[in-house]
Amino acid sequence: MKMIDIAIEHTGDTLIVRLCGELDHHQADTVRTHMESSLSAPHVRHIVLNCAQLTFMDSSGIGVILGRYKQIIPRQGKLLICNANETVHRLMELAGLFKIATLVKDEGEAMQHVGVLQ
Amino acid sequence: MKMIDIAIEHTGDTLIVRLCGELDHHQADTVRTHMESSLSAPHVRHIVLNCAQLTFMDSSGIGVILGRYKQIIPRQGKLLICNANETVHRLMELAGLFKIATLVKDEGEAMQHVGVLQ
Amino acid sequence: MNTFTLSFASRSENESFARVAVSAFAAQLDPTVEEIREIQTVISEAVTNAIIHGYQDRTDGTVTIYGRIQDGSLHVSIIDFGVGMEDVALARTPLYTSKPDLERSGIGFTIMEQLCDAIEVDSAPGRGTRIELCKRIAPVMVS
Amino acid sequence: MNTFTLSFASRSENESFARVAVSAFAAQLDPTVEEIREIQTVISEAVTNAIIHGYQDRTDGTVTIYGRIQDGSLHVSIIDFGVGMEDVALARTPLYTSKPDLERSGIGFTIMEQLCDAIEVDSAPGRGTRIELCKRIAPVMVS
Ligand SMILES: Nc1ncnc2c1ncn2[C@@H]1O[C@H](COP(=O)(O)OP(=O)(O)O)[C@@H](O)[C@H]1O
Ligand SMILES: Nc1ncnc2c1ncn2[C@@H]1O[C@H](COP(=O)(O)OP(=O)(O)O)[C@@H](O)[C@H]1O
Repeated sequence: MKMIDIAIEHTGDTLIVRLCGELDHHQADTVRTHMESSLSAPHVRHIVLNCAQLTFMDSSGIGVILGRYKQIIPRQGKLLICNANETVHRLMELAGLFKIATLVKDEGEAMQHVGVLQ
Repeated sequence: MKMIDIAIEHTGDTLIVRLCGELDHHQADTVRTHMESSLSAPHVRHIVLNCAQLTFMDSSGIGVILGRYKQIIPRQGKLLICNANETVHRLMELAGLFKIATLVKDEGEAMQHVGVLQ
Repeated sequence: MNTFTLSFASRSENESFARVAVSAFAAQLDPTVEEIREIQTVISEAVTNAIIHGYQDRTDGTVTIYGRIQDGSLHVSIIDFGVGMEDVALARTPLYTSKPDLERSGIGFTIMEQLCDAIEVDSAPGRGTRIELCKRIAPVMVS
Repeated sequence: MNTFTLSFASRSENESFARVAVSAFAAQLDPTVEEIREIQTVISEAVTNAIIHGYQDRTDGTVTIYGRIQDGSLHVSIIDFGVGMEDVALARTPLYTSKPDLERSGIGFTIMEQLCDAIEVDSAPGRGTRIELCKRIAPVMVS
């Protein structure tokens, strides 16, 4: 039962993570493992989370995102999020995620942001 | 819970019936009622069933189709069926529907058939 | 081995609920779109029969579905405590229906037989009916 | 009034099964896409909690969901017979989690409260937990 697909692209010091499918507790480990292995590259600082294809997420997904955010704090990294559907966006808001993450329109705007941060 | 939409177009002596959604026992009455009211026009002879948008059908749907076919037999009417998905097509085959109905590629081919029948 | 039990009121609006629920359970076997539709079709046939034949369209009956996944197969039992059947062999005859007035086509059992790998029917007049279906999805795993 | 009961093994692969099943039942209320997603979210929270907190990730427990539709509202109870809670008020505190090591965010209850119209929590240590959620979909009908 493959409910989630994760595509990770490395661009300079930034990871672009595209989630496709449903991110719940059952899928959380898969996402964590994939992202952690990409974060093991020491030059990676920023994470762009593209949620355009993320049809479902619950608080287990919030936990995974916060966990990865904690990994980039010591690197002065930024977390940028784009294209979440209405329900996922509302969940992120409820979780206070936008207090630590930057909401951007799309990957392009995200890359402008991290470009400025260099 | 609107699981099915029915669009019926009258063209000469032919009804083009486009089913969209799921046709099960719960929805059978709706489809029957709509088709019967269109068949009450005495000049209607042929039925073209376009199943392109029919995502699901079970044997209750077969019953509704056979019931309407019986209504057009006295009028020397033809039943033509197109664009059923694999499972719906298989069901129609199991039911022996293609012994009485003509399988056509699309509405265009169906209209050619009934044109020839005039 | 994963299992579930689902019981619901014998109302026709639950036919779609039942088939979606069972196919969501079967999703664990990673079925193709075609297999999902086949599962939905056979569940729809069995649940519809429980409602219109077993409970004669009464809405105060209960339909129960047991499901389990074992060795790459989906096993499902659909149970009603309705009128039951006198003659199961007759009921399973292609095109036989006891309700032609309701525009039944009499091919519910034929569809279940064709789209499943095994079917068992257990029924007693006045007591109800149990249909057991087995559909293989993944190749059988040697354990 | 339409009702169902669904019981399943406390396995994480049943989280998606449970939320799809409940939202398929709720489809009778003709919810918006957004409302369907909200229903799926709260069911996912409650079922996940039953599995990881109630049964501590043991897979031999049973999670039971009762659902009913009444006056345009979906009423759902999610029940486990797991460890239960000492202090429900503490558990419901936003950001509180007893399992930070599992990367839990502690906002499951907050989400259920925000996306539902009513929530009741009934729990006893060693006995289990029952969460009752109510979500209005259609405007209340005067009957
Ligand atoms: N659950 C049931 N309880 C009682 N009778 C049943 C049940 N299921 C099937 N039957 C009997 O078997 C017959 C054949 O069923 P089926 O092949 O599904 O065709 P149909 O539903 O179109 O009648 C029904 O007409 C009915 O008499
Ligand atoms: N079904 C349950 N059984 C036992 N404890 C529970 C249950 N549901 C919730 N809890 C307790 O309530 C706390 C808060 O739950 P929640 O807000 O969903 O956050 P999280 O699941 O992220 O920990 C949990 O950490 C747990 O201690």
